[in-house]
Amino acid sequence: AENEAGDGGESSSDLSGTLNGAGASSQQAAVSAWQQGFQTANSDVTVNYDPIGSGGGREQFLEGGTSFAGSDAYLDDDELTQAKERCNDSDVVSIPVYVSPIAVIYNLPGVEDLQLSPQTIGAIFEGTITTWNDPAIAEDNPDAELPDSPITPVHRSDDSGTTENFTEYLEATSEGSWTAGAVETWPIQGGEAANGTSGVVAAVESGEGTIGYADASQAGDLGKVAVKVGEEYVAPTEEAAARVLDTAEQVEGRAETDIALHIDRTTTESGVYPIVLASYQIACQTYEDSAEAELVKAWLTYVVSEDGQQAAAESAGSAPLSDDFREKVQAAIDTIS
Amino acid sequence: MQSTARKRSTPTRPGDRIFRGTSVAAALTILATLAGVALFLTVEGIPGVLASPDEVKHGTTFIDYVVPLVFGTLLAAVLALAMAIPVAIGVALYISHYAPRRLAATLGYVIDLLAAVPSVVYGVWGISFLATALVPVYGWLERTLGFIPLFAGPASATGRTILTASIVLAVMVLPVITALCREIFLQTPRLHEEAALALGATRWEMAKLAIFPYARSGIISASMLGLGRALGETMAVAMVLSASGVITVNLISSTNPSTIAANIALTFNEATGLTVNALIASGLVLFLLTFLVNFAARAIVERRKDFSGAN
Amino acid sequence: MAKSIDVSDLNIYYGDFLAVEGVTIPVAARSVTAFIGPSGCGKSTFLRSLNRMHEVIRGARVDGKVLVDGQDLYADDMDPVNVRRMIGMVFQRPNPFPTMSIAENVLAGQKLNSKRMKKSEADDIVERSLRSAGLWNEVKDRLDRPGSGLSGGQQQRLCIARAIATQPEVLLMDEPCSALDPISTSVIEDLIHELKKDYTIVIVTHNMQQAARVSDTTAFFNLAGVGQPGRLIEHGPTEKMFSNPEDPATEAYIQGRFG
Amino acid sequence: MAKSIDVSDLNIYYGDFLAVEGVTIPVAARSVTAFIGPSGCGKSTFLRSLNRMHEVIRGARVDGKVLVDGQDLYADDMDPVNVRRMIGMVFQRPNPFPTMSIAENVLAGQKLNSKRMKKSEADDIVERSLRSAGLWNEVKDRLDRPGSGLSGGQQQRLCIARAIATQPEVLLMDEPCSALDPISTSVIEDLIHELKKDYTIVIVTHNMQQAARVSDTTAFFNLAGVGQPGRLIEHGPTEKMFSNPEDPATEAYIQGRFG
Amino acid sequence: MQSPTSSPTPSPEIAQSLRGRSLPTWAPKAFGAAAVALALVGVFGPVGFWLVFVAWLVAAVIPLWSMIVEGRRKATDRFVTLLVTTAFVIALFPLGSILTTVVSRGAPVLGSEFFTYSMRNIVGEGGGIYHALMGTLLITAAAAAISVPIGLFTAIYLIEYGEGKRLARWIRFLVDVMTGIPSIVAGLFAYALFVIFFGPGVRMGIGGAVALSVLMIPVVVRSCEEMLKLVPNELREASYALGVPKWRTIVKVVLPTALAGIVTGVTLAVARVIGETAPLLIIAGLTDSVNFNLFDGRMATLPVFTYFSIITPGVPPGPSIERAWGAALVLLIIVMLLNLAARLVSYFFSPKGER
Ligand SMILES: Nc1ncnc2c1ncn2[C@@H]1O[C@H](COP(=O)(O)OP(=O)(O)OP(=O)(O)O)[C@@H](O)[C@H]1O
Ligand SMILES: Nc1ncnc2c1ncn2[C@@H]1O[C@H](COP(=O)(O)OP(=O)(O)OP(=O)(O)O)[C@@H](O)[C@H]1O
Ligand SMILES: [Mg+2]
Ligand SMILES: [Mg+2]
Ligand SMILES: O=P([O-])([O-])[O-]
Repeated sequence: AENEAGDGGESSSDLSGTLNGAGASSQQAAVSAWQQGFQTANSDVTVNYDPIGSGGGREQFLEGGTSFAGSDAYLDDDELTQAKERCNDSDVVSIPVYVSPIAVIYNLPGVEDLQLSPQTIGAIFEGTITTWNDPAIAEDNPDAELPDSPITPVHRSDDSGTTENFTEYLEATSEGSWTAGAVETWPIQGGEAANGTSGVVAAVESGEGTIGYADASQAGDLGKVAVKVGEEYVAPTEEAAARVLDTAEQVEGRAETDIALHIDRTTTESGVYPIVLASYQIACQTYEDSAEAELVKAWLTYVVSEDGQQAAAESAGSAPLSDDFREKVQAAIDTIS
Repeated sequence: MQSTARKRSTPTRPGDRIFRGTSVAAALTILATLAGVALFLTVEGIPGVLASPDEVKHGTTFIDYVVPLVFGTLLAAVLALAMAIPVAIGVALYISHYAPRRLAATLGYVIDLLAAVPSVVYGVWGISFLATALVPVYGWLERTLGFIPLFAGPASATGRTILTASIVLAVMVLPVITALCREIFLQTPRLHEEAALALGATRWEMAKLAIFPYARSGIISASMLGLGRALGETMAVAMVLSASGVITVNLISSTNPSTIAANIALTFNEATGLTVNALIASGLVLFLLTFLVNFAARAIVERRKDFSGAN
Repeated sequence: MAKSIDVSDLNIYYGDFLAVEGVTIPVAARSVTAFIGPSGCGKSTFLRSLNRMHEVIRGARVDGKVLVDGQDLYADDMDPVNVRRMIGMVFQRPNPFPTMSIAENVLAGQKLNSKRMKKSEADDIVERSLRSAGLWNEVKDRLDRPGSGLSGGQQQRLCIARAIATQPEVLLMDEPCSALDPISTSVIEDLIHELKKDYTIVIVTHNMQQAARVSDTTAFFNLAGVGQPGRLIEHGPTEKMFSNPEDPATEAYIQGRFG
Repeated sequence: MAKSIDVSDLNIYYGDFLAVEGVTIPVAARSVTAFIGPSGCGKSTFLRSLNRMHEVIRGARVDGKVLVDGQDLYADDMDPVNVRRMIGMVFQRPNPFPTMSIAENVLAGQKLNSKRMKKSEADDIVERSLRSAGLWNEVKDRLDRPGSGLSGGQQQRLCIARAIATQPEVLLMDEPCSALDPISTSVIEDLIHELKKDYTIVIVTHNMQQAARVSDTTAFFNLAGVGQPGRLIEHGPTEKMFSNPEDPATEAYIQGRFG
Repeated sequence: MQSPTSSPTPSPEIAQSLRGRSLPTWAPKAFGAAAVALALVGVFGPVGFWLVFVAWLVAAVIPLWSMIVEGRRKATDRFVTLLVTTAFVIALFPLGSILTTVVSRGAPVLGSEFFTYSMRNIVGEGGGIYHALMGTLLITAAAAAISVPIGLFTAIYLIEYGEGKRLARWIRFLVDVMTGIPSIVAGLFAYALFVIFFGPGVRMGIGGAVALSVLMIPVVVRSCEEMLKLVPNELREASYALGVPKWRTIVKVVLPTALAGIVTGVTLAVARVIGETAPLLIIAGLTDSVNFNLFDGRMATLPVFTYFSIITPGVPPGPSIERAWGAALVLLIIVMLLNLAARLVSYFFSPKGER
């Protein structure tokens, strides 16, 4: 193709080859941006990423089918054992690379700037609050004119990291109005189901009185709920999402290069938006093929670099990692050989 | 009998032997492929069937898991075929015997195009156009026919119901059935059409006397192809249907049974371990389902084989 | 019941090809008219234009008048279905419906008109028609077997039975006996004699003896040359045509040849 | 070139149905043999068993011997394809190939077997065969038009041309003239006379005069009754058969009837 | 025998029986035209979709009227004509709606860059489908190259050799069963198969072709079988009688006679799989770059490209979604051209004469 033809000559690096990864679809847009940046800098390199889902991505990585995986969740204990084997007895390098706010989106003509408390959100998605002019909603929005129309909650019909993060948030903060726990598969009947982030957005757009949850960057013109954190209402902005990493704790008892985050959903700190999705890229510390190791290392280095994070923020709407955090992550990447 | 025994050992020419051998080999390849698929489904699926509820993500026994899916698959396919077959036969007949000839060729061509639309586009069309357009219709159905369980409601606010999915499926299988039926209708021997007309048959009676009996097995085959597609369609249903694993005959609410194929697509991405096996096992169930349906259809065709149109 | 037919100035086309040109001929009610002439001269084509079967072929058309008891068959408001119901036809090549049994084949036309028929009534029609066509004895034990398993001659007689089962008022027969042995032929000829009492019959035949035996009027068609349209050369009472034709071509055709 | 045929004790079945029983008959080389008999008595069936076309029908089989110049056609090592190349056939119902033009139809025997031919040679064969079948004049201007646009009789002559174009050594004809007018019939009969010099010819006909005119030997088939197999009643020199047959049934059939 | 002269005076009673009592000739035309006009206003005009239903009711007057005037048979015929035409019109609605959607949204994107660029190093606007187009063409061609011979020969086996054989009965049945394999299962199967030979994580264009073949073969077999079945035995007999071996008869008589149908069937089969997403994603994968090698590495295809352009569009989603529609339109155009080619083939090679 035209845009590939001219590539050959002006390579500025000595890296070459093909790097294959697979996994979470949430990262896909960001990966595209990284591919562009990385391949432009290293024109003899091709990076491929199959957005087959986190589960599939981890599985294929563990089987040795891909060099790295994208995943909305870190590896569990079982997987860690398998990973040891896959990585020639070395540890995995597992780093959060993509942090993005999940917005609670709604379509209710005449109502802008909806604000909701976690308890109310939980009750809406649980199906216990069914009309827009419910007192609970009215309490959060004293100024809004709420119609007497039914609420149609929209959730994901496919299993997804977005659902898992959203339900994790509800479980932690709803004070019991959400009862179904933190799960990947939407656990309760009732409401609308839609496939993928874009499906949820489309469903919310096409019906009136709908409310759903989706990656904030894809919400388009839809209203985004400001959720109650502590005593104030926080909208899903990149900055607010980025700040959540500062409040997150690293999960204990894992290898040093395996940076698994426990996000504090119950934070009351001002200006922090707690419904975020953190997506990881998972690689090995050692590879049999040193060229492969080289590539992976260069790739991850770029991904977490300031440039890389900026590119992702621009074209995927993610929250860039803070400088402190990038340093910590880079240390893990540097162990790859 | 002596002569039959002799016939078997009759030498054949090399050309014939090769050609026949190739044909048999092709047939056996299909057998092998199917055996491969069946083997794959069985080997990978059995652990999923046997898995205990706490080993899999859906947290139920396989039977409990798959029954609603089978229900949804059948419901969607039956609805789709019930809508598609009559329309497809009508369209085929229109093109082959009703439309002005010059127009007919073009029309056939245009309908064939429907077969080419990628399922993703059907999915998007289903969500963005069809479902939206049907919302008021579903509202009306709920208000006026709500006493029938099929339309009990509450009507979906976005229109992404199993009925919508079935309509999308019907549109998808329509060209498959139409194209085959049309070719077959066109092949009806002149001789027989004329025989019917000469008896003073109207055009419709001619169709009943000469065309349909002749095309019977073809229509069934075409419908089977359509059924196959309806049962197995993945992406379009996954995108259009607001699915949750329930069993309900309510066609217009937002809580709908899922289908096997769509469910695989929706859950496969994030599935690991035995859950994957369970999904593949559900594929095996679909496979068996197709087996049964076809068995029934075959039985119907075989019954009147003596009267087949060839000759 | 029987109808007379008056054809005037009929041209028959296949697309642009003029197959038959300028035929004018009256066909009397309750008579048998035979069409004779060399192969390809348009006998079948002309016959088919008498019950509007011609227009079934793509691109085929007709111009001129065909009056049946004064009514123009090709008038705008004339329904070909009614025409064909009244004017039955037996084709040159036997064409039983392969998907129907023998009995169903016989009843095919009948069923169109009267939806419900008593079993006994239907059996009756089947037997009567098959007997008239001289096929009853051969097939009475296998009425429910497919019609396609019959010999050529049996198939032809089945088609004749099917055509007369509906009791049309005019019967067009295109070489009905060409596939038949002499015995069956004579059965059919007897049938024609029988039918003549009530019906008008037009028959195409290559068999001069047959024309002489069964027909009251004979019409001779001929081709002026290759690629030329067929024309009606002359027609008249059969006796006169065979003993003392006016046109030398007719004489050559009839006399110079055997049948 | 011509071959003699010796049939002994041939039983012919359609599945379990015995259609023709115990036929024993010699057919001399360079002669014309006519099969006559009522419809459904198995003439076509028997004829088709002479070049192993019978076994093409599902469930159909044969037992007994058919010797051609001493070679059993039904022997284990006999290839039906070779048999059919040697023994050509014209069917009761004309069956030109709809995908082929008139010329291609004539050359079908060669073309389908991928014989390489010069253009001139091919043209030659087309013209010669069509002339022999008496069709040349009618179609010479439209050799590249489809064969299905011809009249019934024209189609039949086309099929005859196709059969003789391959120059088989024996020619089987199943009522070749039933769709033909007297002129074409006489052309075909002349052709048969001509071919007889080199070939062996077997013809099924319902036309007694034709049998009398063209054949050297006549064989009469009859049915004992409905559902019974057909049998060969008698055979002999045509003159004797027509003047003084041995079996009363033959006499009844020939005499009692016209043709 | 002297023939009686025919009577020249028309008798009214005869006129009755010939003509029946029939509707005036203008009636069906007038009502039909009125219905069409109303329907068009309903679809394109401002009045509303319900007019289409009114239009249908207008058209339905004719069979009702006919029932009163012309009797049951004619009325039934007219009613069926109405039904058949209605069926056709019904089919046109989704068709029109989908085509207009795809064309109106896809057409603006089509341009030289769209066809000559891949998506390598492109974020946001620009880029093209060159890589996916090539992938789709290669993989579909490979799938056809695998399926058509296997499918056609199997159909030949079923019709010409297998008559009455148990194997044939089984094959016929199993082919039907095969039509029900969900596309995603076909993909999983192909993946499992290739993993055996190439190890985990394998991605190959040819694997996609194999997966598509699993879906395509039954369609090819079924349609070819039906078409071969319709070839009259007379023609086979005519050929055998000329001393043509069976295989030549099949190749030179049976197949050409059935050609139009076979070509339609194959086109249909190709159309059926060319838009498949799920199996290709699993085994052929996704890439932004061009790959011409079916036997090595990921290959993008139009449906997979379309799917992900819609599902994960990036920010802002506009350009990606536009590209998706463009790709869908291109896919349609490909099939349209294929269809056209098929029609030309069958026009030039199918039975001449009638029709
Ligand atoms: N379907 C057709 N399309 C074009 N021309 C045709 C068609 N059918 C017949 N013809 C031509 O019309 C002319 C008259 O044909 P027709 O079948 O009427 O002859 P016929 O007198 O019945 O001959 P035969 O005695 O052989 O049956 C012939 O030249 C024939 O080739
Ligand atoms: N395909 C078939 N299957 C079963 N029975 C058949 C088949 N063809 C013919 N027969 C039967 O075999 C017997 C002989 O038929 P055949 O066609 O040989 O008669 P025929 O002497 O040629 O008659 P015709 O003069 O009417 O052509 C008949 O009883 C017929 O019904
Ligand atoms: Mg004729
Ligand atoms: Mg016969
Ligand atoms: O990133 P998702 O798993 O929500 O698609």
